[in-house]
Parts: sequence; C-alpha cells; structure tokens
Amino acid sequence: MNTACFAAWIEEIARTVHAEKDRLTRLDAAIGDADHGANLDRGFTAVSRVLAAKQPETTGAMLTMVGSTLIRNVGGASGPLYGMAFRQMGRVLGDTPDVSIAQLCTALEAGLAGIQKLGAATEGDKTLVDALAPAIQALAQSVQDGVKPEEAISAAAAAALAGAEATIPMLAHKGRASYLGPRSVGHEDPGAASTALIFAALHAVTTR
Amino acid sequence: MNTACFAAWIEEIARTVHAEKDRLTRLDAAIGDADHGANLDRGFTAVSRVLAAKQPETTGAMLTMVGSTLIRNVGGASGPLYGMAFRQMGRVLGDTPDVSIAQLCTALEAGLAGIQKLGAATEGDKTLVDALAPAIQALAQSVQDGVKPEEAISAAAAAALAGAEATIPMLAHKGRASYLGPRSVGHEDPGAASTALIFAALHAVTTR
Amino acid sequence: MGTVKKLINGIESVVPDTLRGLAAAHPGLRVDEENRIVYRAAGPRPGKVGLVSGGGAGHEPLHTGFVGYGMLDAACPGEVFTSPVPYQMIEATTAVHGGAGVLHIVKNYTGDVLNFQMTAELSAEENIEVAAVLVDDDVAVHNSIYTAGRRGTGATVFVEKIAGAMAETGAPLHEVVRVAEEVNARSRSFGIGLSSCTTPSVGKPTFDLGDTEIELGIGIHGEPGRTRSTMRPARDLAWIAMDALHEDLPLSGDTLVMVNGMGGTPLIELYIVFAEVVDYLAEKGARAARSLVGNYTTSLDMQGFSITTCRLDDQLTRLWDFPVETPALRWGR
Amino acid sequence: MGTVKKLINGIESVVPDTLRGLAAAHPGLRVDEENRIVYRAAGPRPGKVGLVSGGGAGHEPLHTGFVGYGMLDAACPGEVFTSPVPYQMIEATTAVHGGAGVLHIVKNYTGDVLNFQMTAELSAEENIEVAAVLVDDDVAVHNSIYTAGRRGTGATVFVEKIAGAMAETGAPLHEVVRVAEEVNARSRSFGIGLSSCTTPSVGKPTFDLGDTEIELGIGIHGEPGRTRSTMRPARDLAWIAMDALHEDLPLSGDTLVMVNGMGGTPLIELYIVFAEVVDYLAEKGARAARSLVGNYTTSLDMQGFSITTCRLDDQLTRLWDFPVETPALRWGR
Ligand SMILES: Nc1ncnc2c1ncn2[C@@H]1O[C@H](COP(=O)(O)OP(=O)(O)O)[C@@H](O)[C@H]1O
Ligand SMILES: Nc1ncnc2c1ncn2[C@@H]1O[C@H](COP(=O)(O)OP(=O)(O)O)[C@@H](O)[C@H]1O
Ligand SMILES: [Mg+2]
Ligand SMILES: [Mg+2]
Ligand SMILES: [Mg+2]
Ligand SMILES: [Mg+2]
Repeated sequence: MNTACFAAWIEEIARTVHAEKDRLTRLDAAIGDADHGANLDRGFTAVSRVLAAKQPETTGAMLTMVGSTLIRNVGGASGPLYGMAFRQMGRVLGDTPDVSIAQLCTALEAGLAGIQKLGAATEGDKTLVDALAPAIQALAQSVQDGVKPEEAISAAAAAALAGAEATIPMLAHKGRASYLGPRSVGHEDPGAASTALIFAALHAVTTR
Repeated sequence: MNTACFAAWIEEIARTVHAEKDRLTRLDAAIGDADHGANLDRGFTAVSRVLAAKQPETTGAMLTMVGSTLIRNVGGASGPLYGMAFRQMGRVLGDTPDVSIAQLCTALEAGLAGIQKLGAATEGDKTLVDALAPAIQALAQSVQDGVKPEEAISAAAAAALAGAEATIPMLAHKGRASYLGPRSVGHEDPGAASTALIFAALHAVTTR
Repeated sequence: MGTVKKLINGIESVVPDTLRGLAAAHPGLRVDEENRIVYRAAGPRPGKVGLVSGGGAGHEPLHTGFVGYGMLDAACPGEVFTSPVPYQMIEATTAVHGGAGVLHIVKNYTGDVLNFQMTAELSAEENIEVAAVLVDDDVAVHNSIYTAGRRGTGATVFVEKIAGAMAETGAPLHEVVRVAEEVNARSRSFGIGLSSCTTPSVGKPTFDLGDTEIELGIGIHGEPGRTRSTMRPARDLAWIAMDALHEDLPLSGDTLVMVNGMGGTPLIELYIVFAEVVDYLAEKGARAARSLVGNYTTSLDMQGFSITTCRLDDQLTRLWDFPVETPALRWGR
Repeated sequence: MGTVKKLINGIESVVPDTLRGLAAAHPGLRVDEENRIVYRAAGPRPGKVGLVSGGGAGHEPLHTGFVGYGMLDAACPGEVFTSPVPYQMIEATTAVHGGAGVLHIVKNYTGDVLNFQMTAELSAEENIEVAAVLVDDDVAVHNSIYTAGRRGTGATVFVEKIAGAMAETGAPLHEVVRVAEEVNARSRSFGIGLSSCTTPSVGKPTFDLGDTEIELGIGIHGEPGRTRSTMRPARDLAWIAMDALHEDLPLSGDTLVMVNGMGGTPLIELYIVFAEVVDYLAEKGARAARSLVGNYTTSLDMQGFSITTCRLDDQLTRLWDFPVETPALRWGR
C-alpha cells in the first residue's frame, strides 16, 4: 500500500462514516449520548479537507495527519482514541513507501496499544477495542498463513464486523455505556461499529 | 324563597360546579387559561364550608356571604365578577324573609349591573353576561306574564343555557378570549357556561 | 394526580409548597405562608414608597423572585394562572406601607385588574395612598377600547426593576408612578410558542401543536397565539418578533432587551435568539445597551421565547443599573 | 433541520451562534469565537492561579456562564455533549496563565479526561504548570476501578465557585487544588429524569418514556438512568434522591444544596423539590446552610432535576460566600 492507496482508504472511510452517520448516532443514543456519528463525520470531513488541500508525502505523514486532524476536530472519547491510534500508526510507518500487510499489521498493533494506554480498555469491555483487536488478530494470522493481501484484509474486515456484533450481549465496563450498568446489555457499541466501518472501507478500496 | 331555599340553591351550585369542573376548565383551555372550573370549584367549596359552619340568618346576608367568599377565594376574572353579583343581590334582598320571583329578578338585575360596572361587558362580547342577561329577561317576562314560579325559573334556566350556547359563534371582545381575536370564534364561553349551571341549579332545587 | 409528570405533591399544594421552598432558599425573603405573601426580610423602610405586585403563579421567577432591595417590597402569588385575591393584597399593601404610599404593579388582565381595583378601594378605607400602574406591552394583542386591551407580559420585569430603583432612591409616589408608566410606554413584547404548557390541574397540554407547528403571538398563560405558523430557523423567528415590536414602536438608540424563555426552553437556545436580536437592532441603528437572557416571565413548562424591548434614556439606564438584590436579579450588592 | 423544534439556525452553528449571543449579552466576558473560548474581559491577573474548565455544550450555564470574577478565567465549550479539543484548551490555558499555574476542572467522562490529559501534556511543553481536578460526584454510577468511574455533574458548580474564590484570594496552585479536591470529596449528586432530551443533530428524544415513566439516576447527556420507575409525588422523588446521597455520604451539619433543573423543568417545580429537601435534611439533623435552586447544570431540554449536596466547613462556607460576578452566579459585587 502506497500513499495513494492510503488516501483512497481514508476517503472511503470519510464516505462511509458520512453515509452511516445516523446509524452510528442511533447506536450511541441507546447507550451513550447520541453523538458518535456526528463526531466521526466532523472528524473525517476535516481529514478529507486537509487531504484535498495537500496530500502528505509519506504513508507515515499521512496517517499522522489523520490522527492529528481527528484530535483537533472530534473531541469526545473517540477523537483522542482514534487520533492516537492513527498517530501511532503514522509513527511506525514513517517513510515506508510501500506498506506490506505485515507492516500494516505492526502499525495497527501500535495503534491498538496507543488506544489501550489512553483508555485502559481490554477486550470484553464493550468498546472499539472489541472490533479492533480481533481484526488485528485475523490480519496477523493471515500474515502467518501467507494468504493473499486481499484475503487478509477481507478476513480482518470480517473479524471487525463479528467483533462489533459480539459487543451486543456485553456489559460495558468503559465509556459512557458503563453508566448504564446492566442496561448496556443488548446494544452494539457505537465505537466498535465505526471500527468495523474503517476495516470495511479498507476492504472496499483493496478489492476495487 | 326563604333562607333554606337559597341554601339549597347554593349547595346545588357547589355540587354541579364540582361535577362539571373539568368541562368548564376544558372550555377555558380552548380560549382562555384552563382554570375556570378549578376557580369556581375552589370558590363554591369555600362557600359550602362557610355555610356548613354557620347559616346566615337573612336571605340578604346569605347572598352577601356567597359574594364575599367568592371574592376571598377565587381570584381571576370570575371571582370579583360573580362575587360582586352575589353581593349586589344580597344588598337588594336585605332581610326579606320570603323572596318572590319578582324580587329575585330585581336582585339579579342589580347583580348584572354590578358585573357590567366592573367588567364593562355588554351582550355579544362573549362573556357570562350573554347567559345572565337573557336569563334575567326571561324571568322578567315571566313575572310580567304572571306564570308560576317553577315555570319562570324553568324559562330562565333555558334562556341561560341558550345564551351560553349562543356564545359559540361570537367573537370575544372581553376577557382572555379577546386575545385570540378571530380564533375565539367556535367555542363556548366558560363563564357563560357556568352561569347556565347556576340557573340550572336553581331550577333543580325549585322542582324538587 | 398520579400520572402528571410534574414535580408537585398535589394540585392544591402547588403554591404553598413553592412558598415553603422559596422561604427556605432565600434568607433575604420573609414568606407569610398563611396569606401567601412574599416580603423582603428587612421589612418596610419608613419614607420609602412600597412596591407590591402579584399575579397568578406559573410565571416564576415573576413576581416572587423580584422581591428584594431595589425592586419589590412584596409579591402576592395567586393560584396557577389565577390572579391573587384582594384580602391578600390589602394585607401586603398595609404591611409594606412606610408612610409614603404604595404602588401596585398590575399586569393588564381582567382578573388582575379587578382584584387590584378592589384592593385599592379597600386600601383607601385604611387611609393608605395607593397608585397603580398597568403593564400592557404585548403587541400581539391589538389595542382597542372595545377589548380587554393588550396583555401585560415581559415589560413587568422592567417596570418592577426601574420603579423599584426609583423608590429606593426615596422618590415620592407620583415620581415612582411616572417612571413606571414611562417604562411601560417605552416597552413592547412579542412571544412565540413552540409548545403549549401543562397546568397541574389539567395535566395535559392546553392545546396541541403538530411536530412542525408553532404559535405566533402567545401570551404567558399557555393560551394559543394569534396565528399558527410553521417552524423556522431561530433567525427568522427572532426577526418575526422584532418586526412586530419595531412596527409598533420604532426601535432606535440604546435599548434594553430581554430574550425570555417560556420555561421549557434551554438557555443555549435563548442566546442564539439574542445573537439575532443584536443583528436586527444593528440594522435599525439601535443597540442592546442592556440585556437579560434567561427565564424571567415564564408560562410553566412552555417551550418558546418572548422578546421585550424598552427604549432607554439616561435616567432609565441609571435606574436599570441601580443595585438590586433579589432571588432572580442581583447586581451591585 | 427544518422540522426540529429548536431555536437554532443549523446544527453546525449551534455553538458559534451561542457564543455570539453570549458575547453580546455579557460585557464582562470576552469571547474568542474562532477558538471557541470564553474569557473574563479583564484578562488574567498576574500572580493569580488561572482556572479553566470545559466540556460539551448543552449544559448551560455550565461552564460559560461561570466565567468571571471569583470563578473561572476561561471556559471551552465543545460541540453539544462532546468534550472540547486540546488545541482549544491549550490556547485557553496559555491565555489565562498569570505565572502562578493553571487549574483544569474536568468532569469525569472518558472524552473530557483524555482531551484534558493531552492538553496538560502540551502545556508542560510550554512550561506552564497545570494541575487538574476531576469531578466525579454522581452516586447513580457505582465507583469501580474496572469502569469509567462516577460521572461529574452538579458538583462542578461547587468546585468552580469555591476553587475560584480560593484562587481569587491569591492562594498558590496546590492550595487551590486541595480545596477543589475537598469540595469534590464532600459532594454527591443524584438526578431524576421525567423526559429525555433532544440533541439538535438527532432531532428527536434520545429515548422514549411512557406517560407515567421516569428514569432514576440520569446523567447530564440525555442518556437513560440506572433504572426506570414510575412517576410519584415530588416529595417521594426528592426522598429517593436524598436517600441515594445520604447512603453514599451521610448528611449532617451545614450543607450546601443545589436543586438543579435539567433545562425543561420550570422553577416553580424546583422550589417544591427544595422544600422537601429541607425537610429531609432536618430529619437527618442537617440543614441547607447555603443553596441554589435553578438551572445550573442542564441537559438541553430534558425535564427533571438533580440534587447536589456538599458538606460545608467554615472555610468552604467563607469561600462560597466570597464575591462572585459571572453571568449565572453573582453576589457581593
Ligand atoms: N476507555 C475506552 N477505551 C476504548 N474505547 C472507548 C473508551 N471509552 C469510550 N470508547 C469508545 O468510544 C465510543 C464513543 O465515542 P463518542 O460517542 O464519539 O464519544 P463520547 O463517548 O465522548 O460521546 C464508544 O462507543 C467506545 O467504543
Ligand atoms: N369583562 C368581563 N365581563 C364579564 N365577564 C367576563 C369579563 N372578563 C371575563 N369574563 C368572564 O370570566 C370568564 C373567565 O373566568 P376565569 O377563567 O375564572 O378567570 P380568568 O379569565 O381570570 O382566568 C370568562 O369566560 C367570561 O365569561
Ligand atoms: Mg457519544
Ligand atoms: Mg380562566
Ligand atoms: Mg386565570
Ligand atoms: Mg459525547
């Protein structure tokens, strides 16, 4: 994956987040404060704008820009968390011109670590970690199995989606949903749903 | 009509106002401020209480007590208006032991004059005057025609009821309904409706 | 009650319970719960004109929240949306009389006018000089001698503040009356409702509005307005209200402006309306020299707002700035 | 938008329009509309600890209405219910730094905590000494290291007032931090919702409640509470809330009490609740030595109330009584 490929991914995230804004907000209305769709849409709209103005020259710079722009424009819990994740990925990628799946996987692991350092959530806490962690595991497994990049990404996207759906029966331990106690059970976590969208976007651009 | 007869009338008013409280309030909700039923119920409940404690010795004193108690407990437009009317009636009746229909008619005319002096409403303004004035006219006509008291009162009650209904198509010129301008048309005036109740109560006790 | 979603203990106890809470919350007030009168704890000041107002409950903080230094000496709440009764007001009038007479501030409603009128007659018997000022600022109601005339709404706050300051300076009754009348003459209001309100005794909204329907020209008693219309951006609604005010009394120069919430509208929205009002005034060569943004003359839980403007002069501005210390307005002390 | 019954010009412009209105209404404030920061017009005072707070919009008057003498130096509103972003807060932190360090007052929500934390890291790079106090007073949320912990709600007002007074007296940063933490430690809140609220971007209530249903243990973001229950008289609801507070931190002696409206509840009902709170305290041998009754920490147009108590001592009482001059709280000046 080169910078053009990352740019396409980011644009696709922006497009699907905008298209799915209301669904994300509805999920957040059930167990949060009804702003997750609006938050991410505001963030990725800003990212698109920055990207349109001047495309960063390295893959690392591009993801760092995404992270910083999210931190600058989103606010809430998801702004710093996603922002930190993209910045960590950018730091790991640096000026790598062509990112392999293995390198992408390493970068994503750094992103996840950043999220967990900030938010202290582990798998099962009903957060975006529950979509991100299995997606990375699937990617790592694919790398180990030596499957084709498209297949690896497809597996990651499927795992993210399954991970998001698996948050439904969970009792929330982190984020706003935790305030609801047992009433958080039975609803999909909005952040996990947006993480699934991010992987679906990657899948969409790599199979184009 | 002696003091016992007036006491029965007043008790019957209290009973029907209480029973019709919600209807009066509903009428007031449409073109006023949704309190006419509550206002009159509060007033006549107080009147009943005073009457139960000590029955005034003359017909005049009894009606004066009704008026003063209404002024003391009702507030709003209807408190002073009905209060003044009963006080004027009490003043006219004084210590008359047995009130004839002609005397009742004279007293009611004084009551109406008191209401008009305070509120400056004339017939057609869509107020309680539109029920009270025709009721008195019917009573006066009956006296002139020399009909039996029960028939005279029956005619007055019918005229009050017709007068109240006749307020429906009227455009209000007085009271809160006037603020609505043309939107006051199509609704019965709550004060006219309560005046009709007062005459219906008189009819009910005289035909017992 | 049972099912009415109101924080009350029963319909009958709404006013007494409110008075209990008010007394406990504000040490600067003395509350006569029996007679339903709210006084300044400090009592009447000899030689000062006493200011008494009153009206139905449901418009809080009006009037009880405006009792205190620089404003009212006493307020008499009636039942919800029902004017108080004469015995209450004669009691208040007598109690605040400091030898210099008493001013009654009366909102122009038949009920209020009649009950205050009876009070004035009774006061005369007690040799208390009583004057009354009638507040009738609502331009939604066309003024005519053939009707009950304009309603008294938001300008009541301005009259109570400015007449209160004038009285505090030791001015004689006729001066306090003059300035009160002047404030009323220079003030205009217009209200827009986004919902009706629910009185405790009815338990459901006084009228129904569709999802996109609003009422233009509402009063403060949950009654429908002059016309029904459709929802629009804040800017358009603010301009509709301001146009109505400007048409009735052209706006220019220093203006005292209140953007008032009807009780159920959040403060954030009132500031948005106020921003538009400021633009409107600028366009007419006027400016909001002084302002209030918040809930001051409410209609229970109604959603919506009203705008009240008053053309200021130097004296009125000085009296507006005069110290005031009441539960709802406080500055300079 | 079109059909949403909110006084706004568009979803995107809610916060900027509010700031325009705020700037125009309060000459004591200076508003940086570009960066969305509300400052005292007078600017930072050399040698005084600067106080900065921030959080999502929709809780007005919190925090913007508490900027001024004796309280905050700056407030940073985010979008509705969304915490502000670090660039905004670092700008505010730098601007109010008077050489004695800056205190961040942070409500305990993941978003607020993370964004303030990033701000503190950036501030350290600029050699500004920054301390933060976390407000977490809501007893409806069970405290545990395995969760996000308790929410910060009404006690924020107490912390901002008392820490603000402390800073005004010239106390050093560690003293201001200590008193802020003490206020938080002595404060507890519990909220009851009679309705949900409508965020501008959603345009309909966040959750639905039946005609007789209420939510116990709500926060300030329109979210449902811990449990659903049925409507009861004000007295019962006040006692449910007070029991929750008392159980968590027994009430006794002089208490600072706030009966706070959620935005859509009229003042008259809040006074009724306050009257019951006073009875409750008396039964526990405590008393409401100081109080606030009104809309201070709202959740847009939500109907309902919250109660916040703080056990006072002499120093806290003195600091509470210290003069304050902000749009929403003002006394002594
Ligand atoms: N501590 C945490 N660790 C990881 N993810 C979290 C944490 N707290 C919240 N989140 C994620 O953030 C999402 C909510 O984001 P958003 O609604 O934009 O912010 P906010 O909760 O501040 O309104 C949640 O659905 C959850 O997935
Ligand atoms: N000027 C008036 N003259 C006669 N009757 C009037 C006048 N104003 C109001 N009313 C009567 O009073 C009734 C309303 O009474 P009520 O609802 O108890 O008082 P309020 O209007 O103060 O709420 C009206 O329906 C009308 O019949
Ligand atoms: Mg959210
Ligand atoms: Mg009425
Ligand atoms: Mg009334
Ligand atoms: Mg949020």
